[in-house]
Amino acid sequence: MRILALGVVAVLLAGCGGAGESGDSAAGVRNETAGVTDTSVLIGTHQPLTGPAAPGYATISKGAQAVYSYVNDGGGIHGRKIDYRVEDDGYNPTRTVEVVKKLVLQDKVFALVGGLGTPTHSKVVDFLTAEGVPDVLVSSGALAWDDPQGSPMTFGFQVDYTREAKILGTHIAEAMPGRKVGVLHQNDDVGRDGMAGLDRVIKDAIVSRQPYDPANADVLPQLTALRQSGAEVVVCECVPAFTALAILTAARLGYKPQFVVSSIGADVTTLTGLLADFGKRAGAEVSVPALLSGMVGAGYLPDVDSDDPWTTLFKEIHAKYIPDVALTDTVVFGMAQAYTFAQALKEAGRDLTRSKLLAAFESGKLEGPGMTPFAFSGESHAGYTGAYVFTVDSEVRTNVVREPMVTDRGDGPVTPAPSSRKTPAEVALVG
Amino acid sequence: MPALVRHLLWALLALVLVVALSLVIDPFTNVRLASVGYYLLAVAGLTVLTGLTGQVSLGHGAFLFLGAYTVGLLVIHAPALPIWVDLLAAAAVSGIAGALTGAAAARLHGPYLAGATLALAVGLPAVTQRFPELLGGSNGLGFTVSSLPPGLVGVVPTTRWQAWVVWATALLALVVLANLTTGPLGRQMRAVRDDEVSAALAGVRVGRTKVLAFLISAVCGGLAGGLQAFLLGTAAPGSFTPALSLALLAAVVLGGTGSLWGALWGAVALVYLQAGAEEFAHGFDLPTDVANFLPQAVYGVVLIVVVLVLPNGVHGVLRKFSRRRKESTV
Amino acid sequence: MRASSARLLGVEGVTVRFGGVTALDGVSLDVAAGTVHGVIGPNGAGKTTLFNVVCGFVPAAEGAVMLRDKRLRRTRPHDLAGLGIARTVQGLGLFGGLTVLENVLVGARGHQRSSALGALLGLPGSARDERRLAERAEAVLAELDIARWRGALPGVLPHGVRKRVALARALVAEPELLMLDEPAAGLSEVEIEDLVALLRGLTDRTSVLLVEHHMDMVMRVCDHITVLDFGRVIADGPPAVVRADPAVLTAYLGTAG
Amino acid sequence: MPDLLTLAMGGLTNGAVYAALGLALVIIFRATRVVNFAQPALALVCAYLAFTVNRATGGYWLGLLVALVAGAVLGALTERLLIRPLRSRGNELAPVIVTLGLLLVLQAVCGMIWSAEPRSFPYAFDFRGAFSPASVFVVVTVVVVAGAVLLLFGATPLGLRLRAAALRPDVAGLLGVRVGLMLTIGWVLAAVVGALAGVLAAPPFLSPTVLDTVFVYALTAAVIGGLDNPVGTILGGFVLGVALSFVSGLLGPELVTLAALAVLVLVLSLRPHGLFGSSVARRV
Repeated sequence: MRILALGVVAVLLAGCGGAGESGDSAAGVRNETAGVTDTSVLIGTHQPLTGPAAPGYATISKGAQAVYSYVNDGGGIHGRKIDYRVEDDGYNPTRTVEVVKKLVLQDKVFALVGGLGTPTHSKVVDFLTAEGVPDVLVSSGALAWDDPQGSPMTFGFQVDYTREAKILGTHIAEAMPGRKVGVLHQNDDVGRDGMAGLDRVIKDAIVSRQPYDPANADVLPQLTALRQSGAEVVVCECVPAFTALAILTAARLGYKPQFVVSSIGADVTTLTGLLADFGKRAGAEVSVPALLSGMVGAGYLPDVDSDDPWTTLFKEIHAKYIPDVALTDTVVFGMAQAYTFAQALKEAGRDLTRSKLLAAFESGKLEGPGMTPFAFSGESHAGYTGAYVFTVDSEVRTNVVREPMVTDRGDGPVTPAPSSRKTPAEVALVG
Repeated sequence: MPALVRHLLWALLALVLVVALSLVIDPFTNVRLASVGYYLLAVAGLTVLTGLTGQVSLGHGAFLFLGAYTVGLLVIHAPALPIWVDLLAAAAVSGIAGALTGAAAARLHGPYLAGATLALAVGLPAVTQRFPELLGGSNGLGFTVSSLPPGLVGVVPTTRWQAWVVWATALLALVVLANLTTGPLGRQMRAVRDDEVSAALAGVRVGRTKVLAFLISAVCGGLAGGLQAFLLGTAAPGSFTPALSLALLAAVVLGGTGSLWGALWGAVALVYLQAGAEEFAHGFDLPTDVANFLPQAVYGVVLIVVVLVLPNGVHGVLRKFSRRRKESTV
Repeated sequence: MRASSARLLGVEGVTVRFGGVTALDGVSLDVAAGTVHGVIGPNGAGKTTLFNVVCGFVPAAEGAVMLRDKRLRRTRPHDLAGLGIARTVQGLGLFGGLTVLENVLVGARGHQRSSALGALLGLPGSARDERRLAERAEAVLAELDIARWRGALPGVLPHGVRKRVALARALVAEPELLMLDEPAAGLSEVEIEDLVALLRGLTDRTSVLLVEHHMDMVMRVCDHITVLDFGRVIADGPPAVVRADPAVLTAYLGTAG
Repeated sequence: MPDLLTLAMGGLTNGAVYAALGLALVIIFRATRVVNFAQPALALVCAYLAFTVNRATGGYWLGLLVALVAGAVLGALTERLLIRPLRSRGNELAPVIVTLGLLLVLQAVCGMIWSAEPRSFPYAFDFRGAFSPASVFVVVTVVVVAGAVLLLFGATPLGLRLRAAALRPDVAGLLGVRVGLMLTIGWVLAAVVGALAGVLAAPPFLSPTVLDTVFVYALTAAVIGGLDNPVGTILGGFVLGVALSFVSGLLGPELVTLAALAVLVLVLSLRPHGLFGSSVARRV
């Protein structure tokens, strides 16, 4: 009753300090073992399963769930089954905050794994930091996740847009010297950070920068402008649907630039699926091989077409757990992410705590599906540090034209990545 | 008892109930409780516009957008201001926008007004793309609002405090709305809704009444948006889609058009229908695509059924029920 | 016959054209204060147009409308109440979602003193104001003998009661000029008797200008009658004079037959 | 200097789709004074059915036919099951909410069946070139269909009965017009036009939310043109399509929605019932 009265009075007075001044985050006792039992560990994520961003992204969690099922069927990690809770945020930041608060405060997840999207995830980083919840392998290439001082709980996953663009820019400068370059970019950090990377390498070659809005599927005006600028190379900092739209729209205009596509939009399997129907009806000139062959793309995970041992493993898991979902780069993304997390759980040891999980990430021992190393250390929380460059041949198979390269997000050089990687057998999560 | 005193007592009683409730529920349920609070305010404001004055707005999310960004910008750029000043600013900004919208919309009727307000909901958030430096582009603004008085740090959990602030603000605004609905202004608004010409002949300034309704409901919307920003620490264009505006309107009808009690049921439905449907959908072993879209389908079905079966919304049913009980006891 | 003193309303040579049709053609009439003035005429004679000109809904191409000695220009509907004019309309225009009492209270709008802000904040002045208006409305309801319906919605009431509600809503404004559009339409003989008595009882507070088809009722209730036909005044004077005018008879027989 | 001709042609093709969906809205609005917010979802279901048939048969025209038939059935069902019970309600909001509910349900059903992933949807003809056969097909089809609808309303006995049932149901009923049937036919007609719009709007990629923006612009076009005026709506659709294409190409794609809002505010502040809408004189 006293608390009740206190509450009412406090609310009525409501005299308080500046709303924007930090300081009141009452650091409660951190629960080091939330969500952990002897036989299970509960983790959560937020994904756009419905709404405008669902196309293209809704299958990530399917791939991740398949890997967790695979791990659980093999006995789990240190005897703990991974319980993976996916919350739909519809790519709406308000709902992201709500569902993450639910995961943390009500479900009491051990960690948040692979939360998707920059506008969405950026709104929960401070909350997760304050609550002491590990926030690992964020599904976004924004630069913000790499801030060990400000956001010690947060770790990136995919190569950031700037690093990747530097590598693509280097490839353009060396393989296509003197050509005029146009950029089609999404009007958010995907485009902004990507252009920052390009500008470090090929600023002078860029003749036109055209933003597109993901809510507006008509990119004819942008492609028209790129054609008019005389761009012979078009760098696409786009999601897969807009890569496909750009390619189709260029075909519509009879414009034949060299497309160079960043990794998020260069999922050849997805692009093939999207473009498959047009050749069937309108002839060989707009068949998938005609539209895609010659396209240059970047990647940092093993290609679905390759005979990489990781691909072999993922294909096995896919066939066993989600055979009705097409095996795209997006699904592989979810699988690689889940595998990396499981590996970190193993590294953290039998007596699992949040601190130990963070230590496992910072240990630098995580090495796995990706073609380049993670930057993870005490000083950096950035994810993959580089990418490889591939082209698509006339049979729509990918051929690596530039072996994995690594770089930083500043002015550092682009250098070859170390060639050794752990194989699934060496990681040996199961069995 | 004068209306004002009566309404203030009701609000105080409600606040005591909310505080009591907040003490027995877990921190996350407190977030939900606070969400009901700001949605209640938004829906109540819209019910003044749509229920009392008969102006159908499909763009009310635009005012929440303005309120949220006002609070966000002030928290970031003027951190020394206390939260209640930020909220007042949010109310003022959206109020001005509401008056302008109302003035532009006063001559519009029915679907023309609906179309124009829908365009507002679609168009306004695009402003963030035009000024990415200030408004954060499509990422929007992220910030942390600290408002816990120093004496309560460590005593009251943050989410509980947030629930108190949200509800105190919402209830204060609801007192004004209750004065409005039961007083001469509400009467004139309903007169305008029923017959504009007769209302004008009786001396009611029809245009001014409509603009006033827009202003009041926009102030409520802006405050609700500001409270949302206060609660969740975010203001981003992706949160203020037309879907939000349509959901608010649906909540008005679900609860019972034109009634503040109805606004409460509508707000509860907004928060819990979605959450409940999600729990429900994932409780079964459904194919992923079906489970993902089931909540949306459930929401749609509920809307249709309520309109077809309960023409006066949830509040209409409760009122009928309570009246019948009263009659049977007499 | 009451001594018709000052002129309250003057219509001076008003002409109204809709496209090529001349709806009113140089119409003039004077409504004296404290009288009941009837406007009659066959269908399409221009009676409702005349009402609409007085209310400012329809602009006059020529001529003027004078209230006392002030010329009325471009009146907007909500200004009428402020000028001391109250008007009922043919469809009654009752507010279906408001109770009878609330309908009448809306009519008392012009006598409200407190501001919108006061009403929003529920200030004491506003509450006093509201009580005062309620008393006034109750008095009118009692006078028209419809007080027992105060809590009902108009939709459930008999037609006669609804007409009284509309009349009450106009009367509560305490207008100088009460304009009634076909007040007797749809009423029974008994109800018409009551209406006549009621209207005669009003002349100490207000003047009445009415448009009506029911000839017998008009003859009994009016002090003065203006007859329109094809937009022109064909007769004007006390009932006895108008009744005897052959032009009036021709107009009615001509169009009726 | 941007390629204005290409922008104009692209805008014209988009505008044709806005016009067609707007026409569907107008047909229903004239008949029942209801803005059918479920229109994009009805069209979406039809487009997905066409997609499925296309996939199964490899052809285009059978899919289109299936979509049109499905549109007719859905239109009739919607009117009979959801709209008719509200006719006597006299509540402006009820049909808005019911059609919104239907929008949510149908969109969700499409997501359940076909998933949220985008599916490629073919063009009717070769889509390459500024005046590609596919674009010409879209524009010509919409113009022809609009003409046919106008002719139907203006010059046939059925059209007369449709108009009578819409404008004066009481009188029409007395004169032997089956008002209920006429209203159903109006919805069927509108849903078929909407299905056509859906199939025309679907290429190149179909996903559950793909028609949302199309619907917003279709409604904008209808409001600009006048909701009870088919010709105005069709003109509004084409003008809006071209204008937005220019805005996107000349000023930037982020301004497109703001530009639509600006056009709407400008038009409505001058003409509250749209450019060609009739304002029914209010009874005094």
